[in-house]
Amino acid sequence: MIDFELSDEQKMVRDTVGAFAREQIRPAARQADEAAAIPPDLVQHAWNLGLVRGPVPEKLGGFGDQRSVLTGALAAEELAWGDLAIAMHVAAPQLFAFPIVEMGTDEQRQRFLPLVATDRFTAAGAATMEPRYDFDLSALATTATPDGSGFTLRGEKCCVPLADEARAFLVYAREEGASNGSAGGELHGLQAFIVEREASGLTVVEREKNMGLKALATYQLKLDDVKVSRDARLGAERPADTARLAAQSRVALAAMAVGVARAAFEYARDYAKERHAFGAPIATKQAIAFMLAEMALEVDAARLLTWQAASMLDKGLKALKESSRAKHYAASVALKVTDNALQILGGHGYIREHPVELWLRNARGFATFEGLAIV
Amino acid sequence: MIDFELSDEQKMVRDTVGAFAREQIRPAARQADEAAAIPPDLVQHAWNLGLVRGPVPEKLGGFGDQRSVLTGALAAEELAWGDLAIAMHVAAPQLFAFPIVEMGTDEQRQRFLPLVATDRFTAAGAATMEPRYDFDLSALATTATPDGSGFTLRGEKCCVPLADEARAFLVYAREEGASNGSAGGELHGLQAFIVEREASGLTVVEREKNMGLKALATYQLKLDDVKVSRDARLGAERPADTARLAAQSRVALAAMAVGVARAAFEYARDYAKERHAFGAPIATKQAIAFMLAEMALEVDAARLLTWQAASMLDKGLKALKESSRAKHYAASVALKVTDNALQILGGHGYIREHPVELWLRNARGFATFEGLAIV
Amino acid sequence: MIDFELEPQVLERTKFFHTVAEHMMRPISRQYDEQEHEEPREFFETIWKGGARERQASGESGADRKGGARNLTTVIMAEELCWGDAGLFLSIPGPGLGGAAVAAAGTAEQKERFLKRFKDGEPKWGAMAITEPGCGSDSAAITTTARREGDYWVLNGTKIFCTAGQRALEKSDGFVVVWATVDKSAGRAGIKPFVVERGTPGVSVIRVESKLGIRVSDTAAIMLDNCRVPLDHILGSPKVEPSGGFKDVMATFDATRPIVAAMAIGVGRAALDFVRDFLRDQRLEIRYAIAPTRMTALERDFIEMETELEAARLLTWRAAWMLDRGIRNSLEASMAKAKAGSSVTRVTQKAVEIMGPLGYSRKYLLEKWMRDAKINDIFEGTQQINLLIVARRILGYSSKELT
Amino acid sequence: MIDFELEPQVLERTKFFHTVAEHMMRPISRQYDEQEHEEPREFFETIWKGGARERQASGESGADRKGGARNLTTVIMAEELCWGDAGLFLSIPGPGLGGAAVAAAGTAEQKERFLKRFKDGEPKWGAMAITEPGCGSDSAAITTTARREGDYWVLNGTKIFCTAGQRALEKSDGFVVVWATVDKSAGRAGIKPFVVERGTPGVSVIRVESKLGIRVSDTAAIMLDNCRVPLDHILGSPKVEPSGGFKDVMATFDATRPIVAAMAIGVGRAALDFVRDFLRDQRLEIRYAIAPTRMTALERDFIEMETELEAARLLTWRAAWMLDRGIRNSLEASMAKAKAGSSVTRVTQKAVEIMGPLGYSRKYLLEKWMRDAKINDIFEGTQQINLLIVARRILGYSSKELT
Repeated sequence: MIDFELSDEQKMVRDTVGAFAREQIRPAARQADEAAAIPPDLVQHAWNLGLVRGPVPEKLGGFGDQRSVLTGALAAEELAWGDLAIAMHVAAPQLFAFPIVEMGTDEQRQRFLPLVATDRFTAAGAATMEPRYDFDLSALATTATPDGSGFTLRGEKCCVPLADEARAFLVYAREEGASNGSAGGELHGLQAFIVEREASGLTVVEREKNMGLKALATYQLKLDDVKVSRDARLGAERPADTARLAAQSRVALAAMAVGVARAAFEYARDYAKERHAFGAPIATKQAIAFMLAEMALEVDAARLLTWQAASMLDKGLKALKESSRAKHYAASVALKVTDNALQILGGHGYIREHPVELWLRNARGFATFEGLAIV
Repeated sequence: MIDFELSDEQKMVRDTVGAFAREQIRPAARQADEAAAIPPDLVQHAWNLGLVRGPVPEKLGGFGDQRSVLTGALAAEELAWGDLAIAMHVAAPQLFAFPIVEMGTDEQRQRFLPLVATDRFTAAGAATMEPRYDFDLSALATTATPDGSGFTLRGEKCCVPLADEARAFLVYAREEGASNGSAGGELHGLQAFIVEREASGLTVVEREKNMGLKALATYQLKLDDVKVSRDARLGAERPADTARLAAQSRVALAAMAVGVARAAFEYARDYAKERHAFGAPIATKQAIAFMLAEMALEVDAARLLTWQAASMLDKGLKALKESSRAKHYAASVALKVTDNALQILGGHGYIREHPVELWLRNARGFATFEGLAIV
Repeated sequence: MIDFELEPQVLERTKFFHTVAEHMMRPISRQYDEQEHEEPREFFETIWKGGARERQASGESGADRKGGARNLTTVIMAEELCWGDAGLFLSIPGPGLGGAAVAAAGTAEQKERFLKRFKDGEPKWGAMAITEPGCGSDSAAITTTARREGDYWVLNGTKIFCTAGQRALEKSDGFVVVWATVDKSAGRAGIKPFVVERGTPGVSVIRVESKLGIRVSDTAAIMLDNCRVPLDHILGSPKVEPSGGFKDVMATFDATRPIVAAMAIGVGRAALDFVRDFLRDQRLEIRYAIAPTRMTALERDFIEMETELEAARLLTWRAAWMLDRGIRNSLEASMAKAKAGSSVTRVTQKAVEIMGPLGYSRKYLLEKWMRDAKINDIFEGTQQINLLIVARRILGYSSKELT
Repeated sequence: MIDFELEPQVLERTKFFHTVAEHMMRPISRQYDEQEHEEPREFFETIWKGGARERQASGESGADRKGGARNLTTVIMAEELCWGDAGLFLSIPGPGLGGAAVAAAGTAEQKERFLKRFKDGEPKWGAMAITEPGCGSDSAAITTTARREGDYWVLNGTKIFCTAGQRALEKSDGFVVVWATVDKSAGRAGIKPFVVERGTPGVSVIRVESKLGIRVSDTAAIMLDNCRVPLDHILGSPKVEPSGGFKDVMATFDATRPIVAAMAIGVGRAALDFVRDFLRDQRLEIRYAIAPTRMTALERDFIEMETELEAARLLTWRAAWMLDRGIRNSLEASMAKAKAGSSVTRVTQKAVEIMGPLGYSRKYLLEKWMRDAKINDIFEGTQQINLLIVARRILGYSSKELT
């Protein structure tokens, strides 16, 4: 039945994470970007919200919460409203934990979930993207070749969060020989492999420098004939539904894009009401007011598309189409809104005294990001 | 040397055709659209401007003018400013005559140019488009198969102007066996064939009904094994440079799109200055004023791109890229500007009392049109 | 809890409306587009007979009835029927916007008196007349006057863009709700709605417009020349109060804008379905999951179009849902209307482009849908008016602070 | 006669500037982006030594010299050099906007006195200070005051967004032209330009901004605290006349807006060249001649980007050509600036998207160009201000009628 109202629990999550974003993340964002580092205390405080540990079963150290993609999306929007780099840093371990919670074998859960089910922030993540202009989840260049005892992984990855500190990754690769569609559904042969930091052939290359996300430590990864056992494949004998994981990740990114866009919209709106030109607030000029109206409307539109995909995933439905379009839409809204916000601030938007230019740099990445968040 | 000034002769052509468009075409446009017919007198008056006969050699009945694509583009913009359907009707014989002037053999010129070098309007045209969603000049479905004595033409054409009255057409087809690029350059194997109305296997199917261009009589054409002689190929043994013809046609269409857009911009501008709402002309509202500013700017931009391609063609340079992009750009400007003009008129734009809705219907075709004009 | 799935009963109704759209509207769509001022009598009769239940329900305004999903159901119905034909949808006999005005501004007695005609008998239409030749979006500038003279209100003025005006006044025992000012010096507060019934002396239809699209819908210009209506035909109180009269128009908009948005979406969906089916016949399936860098231009266009439409739909559903919940939705209704109007204009224009010569041809309905779609960006407040409303609300500005 | 080909001499100069861009600017581009407040001294020295001729020429304003192709050559140079690095281009020592103001508003004697320093010696910068913390596009709202006191003008106020301000006042024997009001009650007419040289008592650079892009360019905030400048440092007449002072700023804009447009185009072209070369390495050639329906999304994007840029370039050339011909070009200059600023913002943002993770990486300059590009949509009049100017001109409205 059509309903647009959050549950009480969801409102609570949104408000709690929102307060944290407002009080702790936002004030730290500019400095984190300039220093390319996030204060460990802040990361620990975020960890204490329990977002990562939440869905891990209690017996493995977690809280055994029922996981909801929609609730996750609410939290992701709030975190990203605070700052995208910090949001992605604190959420990176989810990239590793949640797929194992949902699709891992019992053995995989028992072995790997305790890693992240602790009360200290623990780095972990996933290696999804590849350093190619036409990087595409449905046509990965990284391959997993079945051999006698397991798989050999070959390829290059980029934008792997926290790789230097992480003890283990999920590495996404195209499984050779997997018939199209049989594994990964529409994402031909896409599979995930649990690879530990010490695996032979795995190299964490130098930290990346990107236009945005400067505070988030991401790395290139090289996989030179990395051998993993048959059990390392997520789900082992029962190949994981990676199309569902991709959909979850796209929902998360869409929600974060909404968060960034909302931040920029609100900032520009407030600025436009304060800033006077030609004797009146610039917000009283139709050119500015209409721009703001469209920004507001598009933020809402992107959020609803995101919620739609999230709600479908929560019902166990396929939502690769819905999540993909939500992500594309939210990515372009984030770019447009941050760019317009900068435009409304004019010269003040162009200098680093205001946060808007940082949001524009971060927002530009969404069209490209894949697998940098999962909820 | 960079120069943005028209020659005196070009100014004269623009002003003469412009006056004709203002005084005779524009007043007849609405009625022509509703009646799906153009008054023959008007067509004859347009013919008397000499645009078609101009470049035909004097000894064949023409005026022997030096042809200029740029001057032609100026005339095309003015005619289309008056009305697109009428413009295309009066210019249709150019589609037949100009390629023969420029690329026909002596024999082809002597045989076919006198047809149009008369002082009465004479229908002739070209069959270029095909009734397929993905119609593309570089991949025509209509074929010309060489046989012993000539070629066999097979296929279906659409949007053929004046086909019912025309005594001969240029039919564009993909010549089978022509090596890629050897004929037609970037438009693989594209060649033009002179086909007379009586040719066996040629059927003029019923008159088309389109969203716009209602006053222009266009037809579907069927070519069922139409046999033509070797001499029927434009240029005969020396295949015509059809890429150049396509470029000329794209320049013409771009110029016409500019004409339609300019008409809509001017109308909306004047309306916005006249129409009052909330106590002032609506043009004093930034939302409207900025829309008009962008319309003005884009009309100029599209025109300059068109002139650039035209000027290159006049210098004998290749300009397929430049003319194609000018046409795409002008087509999208025409749509955007006519749509915005309608929006500025609001409800008044939606009713057929004002010409704006007609311009929108006509403008929507440009993205699809090919070979409906040549200058 | 957030949910975007229709409940089974609504889904069932949706299917019913879809059948009506497909089998009663689509087959006559082209005919009444080409023969603009002819009347689809058979369609009117059939739909009138089948629609008693809806007409009864629509005798109550959207804001009136809390709970339930009446507004949501209405927008879903509007989408389905406009998937069929937006012009025919606008022509369906019934109380229409005039009825909505009676329901919003009238007393219980007036509702009963004016609306009961829609329960049975021959097809009848209700219409609303606000716009004037000199005032479009600026409804407060209405110059039509209502002067009290004994037992009558005497109306003078000209109204245009009155949907179903001719059908209400000349083709059935219907009425038009005419907005007129009883006191020019009072501005908006002086504007009041009057029920002008068929046969009222002094009212006449002076023109039925020829239009770009929705041609079967009757768009009338009406003259009021010393038109005398009984005193009890003024809806609500005749007193001029600061918070009076005009607020009711606005309340009507809160309920009708989501419907117009839904109409737009129905037309847009018709275009998209057509393109999708056509491409499928060419064995072209849209690949949603791949990276946009690797898509064809056509795929990306199609996905963008579909997403625009879905975004507009969700905004529309939200606005209707709020109304059902009794939550003030002016902001969200204007958001939905602005988004749907502009999206569907773009989507249908793009669909025509994608289909090349076939898109441009009147052999298919696609070109008609492009023409029909554009009205949604104009009526019930243009794109610009709706953005202005959104802007005022998000900025907290009054209509004087942001003009 | 209409012609879009550069004449051989200009083409030759273009090639020269391209060499400078490629071999002197590109190699240090990343370094001075990352090390924001460091000075590329070697670049300054080299370009100063090579640029005497240009500096001399630029001692005369665009509108001054009729005939020839000076403005056209300037925009072509600006495009080439900004293809190299827009930040470095803005940093090139020379009279700059301050010099342009002297040339536009100063007497012959003042031109000689203030501009001769650029002929030789060490690198020097001229700068212009209009914007204030409380006034952006609304230059007429300037609050910095100039009060006459004996043999001095005493200036008080704060200026921001002063390009090359620190280099003019602290790093060389340069000057800043400060716009201040001598009579607040006179509005625009009271605003006058004053030459403030290095070492003038009371002037100080209070901040050099950290920016999104063009980081090597010095954007200074300047404080004037009872800053005393000699009487003959006011440019032109000190009399407050209705047609005075401000007209000179506007005349300057007519000449500088095409240059800023050309800067934008240079940055955009850099991005497009990068993408084209990259795709070519992947053996992807753009098919211009085929129907858009059959293109890949990437092809269509690329063609659209290229066309946008070419359209902006032609508008820019036209505005510069008009100036060379002595034709009033305010409308066309604002058209060019508005179009170039917005196009290049979109083009560079799209280029980053097309290149995926490579576009986002600081391994390549592409992401920098996106950051650099955006300034062109803001300075020398934002997008909005330029559209407002275009709108006023096409509608025939004054700045009071269309605000």
